[in-house]
Amino acid sequence: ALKVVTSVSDLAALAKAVGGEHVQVTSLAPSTQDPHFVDARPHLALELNRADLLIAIGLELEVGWLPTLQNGARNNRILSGSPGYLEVFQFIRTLEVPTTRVDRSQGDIHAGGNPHFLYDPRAGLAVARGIADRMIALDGKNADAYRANLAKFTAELEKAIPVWQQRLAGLKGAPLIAYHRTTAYLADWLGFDAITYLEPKPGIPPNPAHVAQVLGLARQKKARMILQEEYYPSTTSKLVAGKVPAPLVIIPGGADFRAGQTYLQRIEELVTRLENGLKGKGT
Amino acid sequence: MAHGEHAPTQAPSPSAHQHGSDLLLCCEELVIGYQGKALLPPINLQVRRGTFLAVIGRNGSGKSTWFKTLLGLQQPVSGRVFRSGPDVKSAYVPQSSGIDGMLPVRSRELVHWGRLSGWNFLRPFSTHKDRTAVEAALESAGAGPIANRPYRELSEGQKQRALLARVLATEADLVLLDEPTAAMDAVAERETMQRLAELARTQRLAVVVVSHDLRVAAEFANQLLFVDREAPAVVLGDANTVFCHPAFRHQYGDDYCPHHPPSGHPLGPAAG
Amino acid sequence: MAHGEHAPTQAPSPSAHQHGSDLLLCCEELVIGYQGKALLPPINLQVRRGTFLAVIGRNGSGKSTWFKTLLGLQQPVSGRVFRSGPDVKSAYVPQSSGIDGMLPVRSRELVHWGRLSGWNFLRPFSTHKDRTAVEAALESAGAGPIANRPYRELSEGQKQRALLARVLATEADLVLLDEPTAAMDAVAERETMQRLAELARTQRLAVVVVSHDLRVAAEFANQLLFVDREAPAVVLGDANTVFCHPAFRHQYGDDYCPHHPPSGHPLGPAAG
Amino acid sequence: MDPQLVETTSWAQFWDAFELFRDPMLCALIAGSVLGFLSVYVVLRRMVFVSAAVTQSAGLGVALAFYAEIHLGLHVAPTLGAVILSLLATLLLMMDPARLRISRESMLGLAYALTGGAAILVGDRISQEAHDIQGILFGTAVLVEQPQLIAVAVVGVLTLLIHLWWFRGLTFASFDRTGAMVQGLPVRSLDAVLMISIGLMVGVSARALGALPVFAFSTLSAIAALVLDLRLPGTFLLATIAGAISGLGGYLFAYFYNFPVGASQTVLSGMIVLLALVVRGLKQLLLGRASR
Amino acid sequence: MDPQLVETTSWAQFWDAFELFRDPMLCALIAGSVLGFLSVYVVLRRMVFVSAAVTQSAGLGVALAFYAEIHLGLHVAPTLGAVILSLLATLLLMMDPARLRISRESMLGLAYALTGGAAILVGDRISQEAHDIQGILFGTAVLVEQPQLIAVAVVGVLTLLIHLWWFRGLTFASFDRTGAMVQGLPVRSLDAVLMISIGLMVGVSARALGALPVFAFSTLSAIAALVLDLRLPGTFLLATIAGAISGLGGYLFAYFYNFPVGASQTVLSGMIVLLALVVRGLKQLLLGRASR
Ligand SMILES: Nc1ncnc2c1ncn2[C@@H]1O[C@H](COP(=O)(O)OP(=O)(O)OP(=O)(O)O)[C@@H](O)[C@H]1O
Ligand SMILES: Nc1ncnc2c1ncn2[C@@H]1O[C@H](COP(=O)(O)OP(=O)(O)OP(=O)(O)O)[C@@H](O)[C@H]1O
Ligand SMILES: [Mg+2]
Ligand SMILES: [Mg+2]
Ligand SMILES: [Zn+2]
Repeated sequence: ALKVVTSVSDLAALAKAVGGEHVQVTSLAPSTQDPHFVDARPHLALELNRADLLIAIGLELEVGWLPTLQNGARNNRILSGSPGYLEVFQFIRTLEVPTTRVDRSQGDIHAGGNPHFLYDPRAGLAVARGIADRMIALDGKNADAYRANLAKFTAELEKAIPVWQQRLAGLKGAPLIAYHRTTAYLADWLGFDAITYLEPKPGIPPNPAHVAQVLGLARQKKARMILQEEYYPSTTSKLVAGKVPAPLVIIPGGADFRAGQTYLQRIEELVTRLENGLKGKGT
Repeated sequence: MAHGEHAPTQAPSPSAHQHGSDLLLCCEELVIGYQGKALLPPINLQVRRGTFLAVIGRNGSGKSTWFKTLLGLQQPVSGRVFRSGPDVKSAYVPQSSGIDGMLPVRSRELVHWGRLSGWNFLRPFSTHKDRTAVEAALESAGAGPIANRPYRELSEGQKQRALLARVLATEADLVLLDEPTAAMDAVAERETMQRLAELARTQRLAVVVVSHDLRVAAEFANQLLFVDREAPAVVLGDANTVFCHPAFRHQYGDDYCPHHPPSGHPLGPAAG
Repeated sequence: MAHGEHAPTQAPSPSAHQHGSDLLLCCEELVIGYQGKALLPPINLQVRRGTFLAVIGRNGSGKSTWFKTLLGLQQPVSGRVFRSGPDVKSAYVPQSSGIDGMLPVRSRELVHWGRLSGWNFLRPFSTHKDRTAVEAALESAGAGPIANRPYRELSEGQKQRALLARVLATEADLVLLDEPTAAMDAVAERETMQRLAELARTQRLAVVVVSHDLRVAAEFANQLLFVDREAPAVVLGDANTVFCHPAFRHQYGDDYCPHHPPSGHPLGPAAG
Repeated sequence: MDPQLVETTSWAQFWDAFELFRDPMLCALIAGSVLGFLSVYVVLRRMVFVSAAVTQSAGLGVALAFYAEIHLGLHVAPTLGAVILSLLATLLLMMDPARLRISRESMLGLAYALTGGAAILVGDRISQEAHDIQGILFGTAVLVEQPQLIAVAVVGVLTLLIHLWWFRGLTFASFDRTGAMVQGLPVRSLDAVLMISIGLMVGVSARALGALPVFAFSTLSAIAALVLDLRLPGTFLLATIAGAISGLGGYLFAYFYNFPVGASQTVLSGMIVLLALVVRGLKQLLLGRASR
Repeated sequence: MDPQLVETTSWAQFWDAFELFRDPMLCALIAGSVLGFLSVYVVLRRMVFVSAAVTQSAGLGVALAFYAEIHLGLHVAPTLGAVILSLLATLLLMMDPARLRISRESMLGLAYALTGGAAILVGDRISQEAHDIQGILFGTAVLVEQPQLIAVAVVGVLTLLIHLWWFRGLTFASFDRTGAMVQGLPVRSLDAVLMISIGLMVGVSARALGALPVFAFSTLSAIAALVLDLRLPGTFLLATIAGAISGLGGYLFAYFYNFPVGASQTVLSGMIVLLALVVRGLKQLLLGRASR
């Protein structure tokens, strides 16, 4: 079987969907860990050492921790530039790419663009396609199986996407507050308006003046909900949510791959939480 | 006067008959030591009001250990220490005080602590009586001029005066002082011993002092306790009894004992 | 013998003519104190080989401060301290040693440190000579029986013996001891002073000792330095000169001075 | 959007939104002053890193509570776990470390490392909830919830009251343990009161404000006061004031210059220490000069 | 899926992939033993939290380097910033804290809080790179890159060599400063050697293994040794061994039970201390019994 290691668990779910029984997939980061910082295990190093394919997001998301593992694993197949290393950001249209010469004191953390794109199932689809292509290139004898799996996955997802969009139609144009700038693709997909972020700048904890502004803006624009990933501290969000008032919706950071959750189920959960948020129920 | 090598030691007080009220502390077959190892033979002794007991003995013989055991700061190897009542107040000057060099405490504040005992810190302010007692104690210990100085900036002798003042301020019944005058100059040493003797006599307290100055100890104390690990021996009695005891003479020579002709080398360590 | 109140003090050594080679240390108009405040009048003094100088004075008069200034551990307020050469080795026993109660060091290891000086730790192992010197020093300080004991478990007197052994092991030219016998028993005190006097005489070192035992100091030292903050005075000379100096008599009474009739209260503090 | 935000934060706006800031500022003020007061004990009893050890232990407590729930099916409230473990860490402080031949700081280091490491290991087996641990233990100081403010206020006021009332006993027992034992003071009880009040105050304050400012209040305040070399009561007073200024001033600084609150309070604490060092230097210079 | 993985990681597999683990294990071994050796100084000189302070300062250094680049247009390599700031923190340790009326731990607390807070404030103005700071400073111990291993090995071996060679001087100057000064030892140089070697070793080890295990090696190893109450050389030896066991054993534990490496090493260090406490207890019990 093709041994596949992915940086984050959403990628693992996608790889499993495409590879089926012909691949053995491991994710370096569990869904609950902030993908910017990951604490790996020795046995994961073993997996990396034997991997045929390492799939990462790219766009500097994993820059803080992946290179050490990648270079230390003594596996030439997965080094940057080898066919065994795949950065999937190339398959999607990157948002929030800094246009001007980056003033790095103001910009996003990620100079290449926003890497948090797997919340958008359309991006998930594109990525799955890219993964399938690479698997086929590496493991030609199972090409048919990969194509079949991809087709099945595409069909399922394409069936689900309109339903999800239907369920979340109410979000179109709705004012929302997000914690971190992870919502660009989600907003692009669902059409809501992320009026402001609780973090004054990505990665920087909220400060009083900013919170006051956010609160003012939220009340003024009647924000429908506050959105944040489960790996960020919820203290401030909770308080702001209480004061707006608006429900606090905590969304999973990725598929719970260890527990066997698929990408489809993961987006379903995300949608359900958002739907509840629309109904005024927090998470 | 019972005294003996290996034998338990009896402490006859000046008023042996009116026991009970006068008795403050009692050691019964008390064996002191560390980690179950005895340092000295069992000690039997009673400390009564009005006693001024000086403890003497070579370095490392266990004097400080005995004090710590009396105060309950350390477990005895065997035997027991009795206090005559829960209301017997004690005070202690350790040989090396554990007061931190960082502590920004003034000598007067330190002496004020001497006024605390039991739960009486529940009264948050010191009374007029406290303040009078503190000033008197500072005066009497010769610590008046250093009362407002930070304790940590004092010279060693001045530190000892401050600690002495604290002990005087406690108005305790039983006062244990472990070489309280070691760093004091000769004048202060005599003054201190005189003061303590006076206290024992007039205030009817029991004062127990460790001292290496045998002459001063003999001059002021009304009882001496000699401890020796070599013999081993625990000898209690007046100056002559102790100074003429063979174990004592083995350690310190014959020159302190009036019954023995002075040997060739004055005050020198004799062969025994 | 020059001595004086307020006046600079001269130190005539037994061999005043062969200066240079014998001179170890020299204070020139040295004013000691803290934060720019002088404790004593300026000190002028020369310390030569073979001297056994005892420093006496009341508590808090500045003896320890003077030692620290001599050793460069503290800045003088004004004036200077000269060493006759960079190769003059000194050794010091502080009044309260700063050795941490947690340090698991044995007395013998402590004494071995005495063999280090300058950069000679670059030799990673101690030589046979070192080991001989350490054993001799332990023996001579009476610290043989405690050589293998952890320093922190020693009694105060035993600690002083270990520190004394270290100083003896250094083979320094100039040895400063700040009340090295304060916690020692009477026998050990005499032995120690005798040993130091012998060293000064036979090994031609300079020994400077602070002591509160005036008689012992007068007996063994060949010079006394009396410091007094009250007068203020710095008096240098032999025992009689110092003991009969008015400033001394004001502090300690007349009883130490052979030229004065004994006053009514023996050894007591006289009014001056 | 952001640059505009920064420019428009003025006093007027501050008062407009004062209702929003009142609670967190009050909380910072109380926590700052009470921890400032306690910091004198913390520093003089050589347990500078006590707050680090207590919060780490609390983290292990939360992790264990989750573990019990997930793997053993026992329901233990995470806060209960936090309280129990931090009380255990506090009790550890009541032991006499000299008996074990180690210093108090070593004991704290042991507690800190062991509970920190164990929390990660346990957290690894409860990964779904692991991210909550930080959230449960640490606030962000920007806003506080009513219950947290109440906890800080109640614990703070009680602590201050009992500490002022028992001031003589607590200082004696803390700074001359042997003396206090000999004079019959209930040294163990006094120690327990002190350590538990430190543990509690650190716990509730960290819950409201975060770990770093609590560390700063509970150490730097006393360091600033000690550097100035006052009497003992003056040291306590100054430490309390330094803590209060750091808490409140740090919040205002964070508001007007758009900085994170906890870090601002911490840096302000540190600045107060530096200021105290300068004052000390000047004082010594003047004293030295004056006497020549 | 995970359970399977856990089951199949066996010794056989381990040896198969040994080449993979060789470097990180060697690194943990060297860092553990050298930090274990140094930990005796760390604990006995009362600077238990030195590694926390040094790594926090290094963090500020990285933040300042980024700040200089972004706002001042100066190019400063982040690692250079880290080295400079941690050396400054190390120099702070060479000051005599008693002069300022504070303890060494207080000084470390000051450095820790101030640099920690300042790093966050500076980080606020360089948000782009704020995330990188952690990555630059701390490794994860699972795998190490060649340069990191080389750094640890070179610094470690040099440190150990110079420390063994100068052992007599370093111990004397560290544990009886006055005595060493009087006897003419170059106390300041010796102090500098000690502090710089601690600072460097903490820095390179944290870069390879992470902050928590470095803290554990640099404190708990000596605590375990001190509890057993040996001679000074024995204490150093035991601390070195304890550090080595924690480093290597922690890695193996993490491998076989699928735990994070740094936390495993930390907890193992702590376990060694607990073991030492048990041994001490037994020894005392036996001694007490034997003599009755
Ligand atoms: N913690 C300890 N563990 C083991 N032995 C100890 C400990 N403390 C002291 N000792 C030993 O117990 C003996 C008695 O010590 P102690 O301090 O009681 O002597 P001392 O009579 O007060 O001597 P000194 O006159 O020097 O003060 C000494 O041999 C000492 O080394
Ligand atoms: N760090 C300090 N700051 C200010 N004053 C100090 C400091 N240390 C000591 N002093 C004061 O300086 C004076 C001299 O102190 P020193 O320790 O030199 O006295 P000493 O002669 O050695 O006394 P003793 O016989 O008690 O040892 C004392 O009055 C003391 O209070
Ligand atoms: Mg003693
Ligand atoms: Mg002195
Ligand atoms: Zn991001």
